[in-house]
Amino acid sequence: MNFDPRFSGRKFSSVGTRPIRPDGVDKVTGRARYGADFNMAGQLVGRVLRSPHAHAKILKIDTSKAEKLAGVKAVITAADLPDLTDGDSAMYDVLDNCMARTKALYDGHAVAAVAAVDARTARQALKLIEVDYELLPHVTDVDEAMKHTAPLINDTLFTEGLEEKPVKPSNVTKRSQFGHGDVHQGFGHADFIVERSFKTEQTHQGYIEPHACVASVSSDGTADLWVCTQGHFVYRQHCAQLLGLEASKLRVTSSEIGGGFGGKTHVWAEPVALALSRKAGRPVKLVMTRDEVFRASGPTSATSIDVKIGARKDGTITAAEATLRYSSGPYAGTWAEIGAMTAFACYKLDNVKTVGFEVLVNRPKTAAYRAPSAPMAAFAVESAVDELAKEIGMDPVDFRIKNAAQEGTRSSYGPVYGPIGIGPTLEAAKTHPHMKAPLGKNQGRGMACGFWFNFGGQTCVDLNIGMDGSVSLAVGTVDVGGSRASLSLVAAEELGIDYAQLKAVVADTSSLGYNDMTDGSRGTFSSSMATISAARNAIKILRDRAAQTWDIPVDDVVWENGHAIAKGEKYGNLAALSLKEIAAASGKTGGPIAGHSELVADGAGVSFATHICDIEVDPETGAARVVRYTVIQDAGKAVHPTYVEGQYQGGAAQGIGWALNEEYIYGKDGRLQNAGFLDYRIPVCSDLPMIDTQILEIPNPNHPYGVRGVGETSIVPPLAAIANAVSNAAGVRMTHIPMSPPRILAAIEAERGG
Amino acid sequence: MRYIRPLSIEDAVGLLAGASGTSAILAGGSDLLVRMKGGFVEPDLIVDIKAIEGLSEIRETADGFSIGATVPCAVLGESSVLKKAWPGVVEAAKLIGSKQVQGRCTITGNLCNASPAADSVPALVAAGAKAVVAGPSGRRTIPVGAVPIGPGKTSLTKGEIIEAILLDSQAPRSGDAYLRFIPRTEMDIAVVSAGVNLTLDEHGVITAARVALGAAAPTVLLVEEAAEALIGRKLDEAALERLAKVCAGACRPIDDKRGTIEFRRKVAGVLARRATTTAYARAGGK
Amino acid sequence: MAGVAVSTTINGDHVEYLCQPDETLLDVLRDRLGLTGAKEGCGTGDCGACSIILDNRLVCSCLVLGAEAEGRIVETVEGMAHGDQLHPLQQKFLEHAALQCGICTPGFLIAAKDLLAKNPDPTEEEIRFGLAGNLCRCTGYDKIVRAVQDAATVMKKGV
Amino acid sequence: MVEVTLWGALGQLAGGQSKVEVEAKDIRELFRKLAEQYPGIEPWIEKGIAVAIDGTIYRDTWSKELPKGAEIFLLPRLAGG
Repeated sequence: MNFDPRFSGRKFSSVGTRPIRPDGVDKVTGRARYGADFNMAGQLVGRVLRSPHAHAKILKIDTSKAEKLAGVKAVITAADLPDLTDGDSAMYDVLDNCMARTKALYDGHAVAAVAAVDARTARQALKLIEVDYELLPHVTDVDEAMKHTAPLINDTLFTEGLEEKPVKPSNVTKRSQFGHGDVHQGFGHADFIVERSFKTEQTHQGYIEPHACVASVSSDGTADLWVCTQGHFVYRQHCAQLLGLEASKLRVTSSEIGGGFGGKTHVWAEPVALALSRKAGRPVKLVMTRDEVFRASGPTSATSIDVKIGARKDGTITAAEATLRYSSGPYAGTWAEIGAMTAFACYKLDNVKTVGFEVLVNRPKTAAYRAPSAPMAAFAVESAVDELAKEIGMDPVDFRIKNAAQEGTRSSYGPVYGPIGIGPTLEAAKTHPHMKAPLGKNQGRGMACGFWFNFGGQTCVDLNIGMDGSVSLAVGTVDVGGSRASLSLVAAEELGIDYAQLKAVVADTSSLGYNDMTDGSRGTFSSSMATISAARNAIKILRDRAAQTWDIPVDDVVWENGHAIAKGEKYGNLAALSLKEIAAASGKTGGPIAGHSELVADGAGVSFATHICDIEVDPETGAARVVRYTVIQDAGKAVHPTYVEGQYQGGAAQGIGWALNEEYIYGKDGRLQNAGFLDYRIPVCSDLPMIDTQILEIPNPNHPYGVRGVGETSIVPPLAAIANAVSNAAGVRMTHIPMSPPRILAAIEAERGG
Repeated sequence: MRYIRPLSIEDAVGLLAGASGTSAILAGGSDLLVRMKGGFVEPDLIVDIKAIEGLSEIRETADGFSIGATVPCAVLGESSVLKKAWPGVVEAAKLIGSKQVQGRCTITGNLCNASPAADSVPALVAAGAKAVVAGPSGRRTIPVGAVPIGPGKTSLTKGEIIEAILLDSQAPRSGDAYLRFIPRTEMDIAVVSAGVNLTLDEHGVITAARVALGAAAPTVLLVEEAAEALIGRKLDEAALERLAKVCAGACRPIDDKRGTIEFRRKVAGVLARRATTTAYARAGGK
Repeated sequence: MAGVAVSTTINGDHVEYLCQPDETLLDVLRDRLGLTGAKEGCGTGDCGACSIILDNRLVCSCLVLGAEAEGRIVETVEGMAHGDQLHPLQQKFLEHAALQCGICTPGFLIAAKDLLAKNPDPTEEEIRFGLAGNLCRCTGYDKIVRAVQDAATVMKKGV
Repeated sequence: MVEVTLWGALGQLAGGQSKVEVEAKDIRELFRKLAEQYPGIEPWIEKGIAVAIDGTIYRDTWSKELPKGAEIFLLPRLAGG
């Protein structure tokens, strides 16, 4: 209680070191258990039947033949998942997405599911389910979907956020607007104006581990769910609500997670597995195939963005404006809103206006993907910024430095910034050796900046001290990339003990209080705050036990370097008591020693990055190769710098894939053409160079150690940085992501007039 | 479903010829298992031909090489004699899939899968390779180019198995090369590709040429006009320009998720040109 | 559908199992033998997470039938360490933090082991192309390549 | 009395004002009073509104005090990846 989260500027002994992660050995020996690595006695195999149509009314589903097949133990449809959402439209959408109710809204939308004794039987059973569809016209393109003539995906939705209430339903579910000043006036003061339209295609988070779970529902209303997720507490809430279970009777255990990047913040198969188990009376294991992962989980928005920026001759931006249209799948979303908030967040602008439109399309329900919505907005804005710098005749870094936001700047999304890192990352870029390295033939250099908010949220930590003085740390934020190591470092720092004395685990939902998901770059930020708080609570008890042992007032006992020390001349003879000694005596001083913390980790520090890259373009084929890549990002404080570098490199690599090759390709029939890793082309090892990183540490004033989140910002600049580099290498401005070879070659040919 | 591993080619042919339902030949399995996984095929009989003696060998014959049907592509890359004689064929084989896939996949399987984008096929066609087909009525040897007759379709009849691929000894002053275009650096299916085999005279004048394009038509395309553009000439800029133009013109590609018609045409010309330059150098041309 | 009886060697141990004719070796390893180190990321040979070594050849176990393992020698990630002694690649992956989520790690370790067995002194480019059949979505490959380089150095010294 | 800036859509629900004055000591009281004054805003509060106080964004700490003269900015509650 009374935890003070303010930055204290202490010196560190554990934080900032690079020990081996506690879950490491299990992961290199194959012992670590991921979603699909868990089994229960008597478990059945679950499989989902999915719509092959982009948009169709479900007239009838006949499951009778499938039910009669030997070995089939349960067949379910939407009827087995009745609507218990009680007017909660967001949850209703989740329910409908898990199992289509009246309409199939995209290729891959679940319409029925079976549980059978083995995979072969389950597959056969799916073939025996007869679904009568009435095909409806579909729309998959975001610009097409906005037209008045486009097929309506949901005729109960009217555009929110318009001055006048619309009379007709629309695929545009919401308009949002941000900004300040007067852009019209601002453009009037500009000597140069750049105005361009951009498009980005839909991408998938591309985690290597498909969604997997084992669900076991008992007839007494208790249930267990083993699942790979970014947030098992949130999954518990959602599944309990959708299934009509009591949350506390549903124990959710998060397995090791094989990547999420936002894609495992959302239930898809889990309620289905629970419903199958409930009906069959046996545990059900449900693992998505890769094809299902692409067709029915994830993806991010496809976008269409117009940007206009004006500046004076001296390089001062006078006005900036953007219109952003983001697809949200067939359900209402808030993705364009986020894009509109982040678009100009790097800059100090007197006149700025952004407008976002959320657009329904017949594609899978959009899910968060690492700094969701920000990379596309940054692509459009940073491309235009580069072009404007060129028109003015300024170096792109200098131009950005001149206009960079700083402490006290009113952000483009509203609030005034505290201490922030955009300026320092730009200054670091300016002096980075990469900037001065010579370029080869057909090579171009590009740079770009990126912003992400970072989140906090509800967080719990238990810290239990064993009788032998070893410490177990139970956290509730899923470890997606080494957070158990960083949280152990934080606990070691607070307690003043060795990292090796600690073991961190991710607790299940029955063993710890509620935690928000590991999303919004909050894992280490939030759980380290709770860990610090829990450790400090444990220290209070440790001091109290030492005071008891010495029979002195607790106020005279301080905690230093893992020991209780009696403070004051009069206690000169008392030898310090180590944590181990106090723990050993704990049975006789009041019982087990533990520290707990339940808090809301608010006050996350915003984060900025600047990326530099060199690209070589083959002018005859349009092939683009990344020659060199540098990431500079503010971490606030890097708790485990190696894993911070890993986040920087991983985000950059995902951004590179998005920029160059990754995209959802739909046929005219509205079916996804490339639902596999063969044709959904994420970068392979030989596609990339080493990715250099530079960690800046501008402390977050709202965290005791100054930690900001680091997970997401690194994916924001790459699209633009690469677009700028390709444009410099090929001599033509690229406006459509991904810049696949056919698009680059076509742009080069068009420029040549060929 | 049955899985059978016969020990002789006669047994294998007999099993396939006598099978009542769908049957499939399993060598490397890198196409078959993918199709089974996707539910595109559910064979009643799988005939694994890897235990058949001789099928897993690369033999040097009086005429050249005989590459058994079950030799994984990785093994082709480990044969220094083959690599020396037919570097283009080997580099094509070594481009199929990943290292993992190369440990399993075979050029015979690549041919029989009959994908227009098969990597090894244009190189084999350019090299003038032949396929030895064993069947219920005995053996026949046919040009490799005669095997695929459309996407996913071959000219093989029920009970027939390709036993081996034959490559002649490379003629003096000859060289071959294969290039494909893929968006990434590895792991992709060819968007378009070109295999080239050239023979020169003592003065570096091209006396024989075979240029084959992949993913440019429903089946591999042997471009006669491309050969005509090269034969009787040294490899000058004009010949290369003409070659690229002819190859681009010969393409009958489609628009799909991997590339556009326009892109495939242009890049076919570029690749033909680049592969020809490599083959010319390998043949000793300067 | 009649099962196929298979007798094989896995990580040095003699193993017998019965499998369905269309069952992949990956499914046999994971579901019948409890060897869940090899992962299914795609089931189509495009991600390498299920990599194993079969008779000294690196393969995707999702593209091998369980029936095909008869009489052959299978090596999986579970067999890489000797007792409590990690393989140098395993140790270097830990030291370099060459894993974040770790789902691709068993496949990378097996592929890297095969790579170094065939080429003990690879260049960065050889490592990158040698491991191109293994997808990693977390790391951007940087630390993986460095871990393999470091392991190669250690293994050459025979440390 | 604190001055609260509303973002576009919320402003419309407050009769087209982008700034409103509210007598509130903390976020909880602010939300209560906003809902009283502008009932249209209540469902938005239910869905989640974040409050930026002098630039620091609070999503859940409803007990957070609103210091005198602080800049109070309401923002949509966002999703992360």
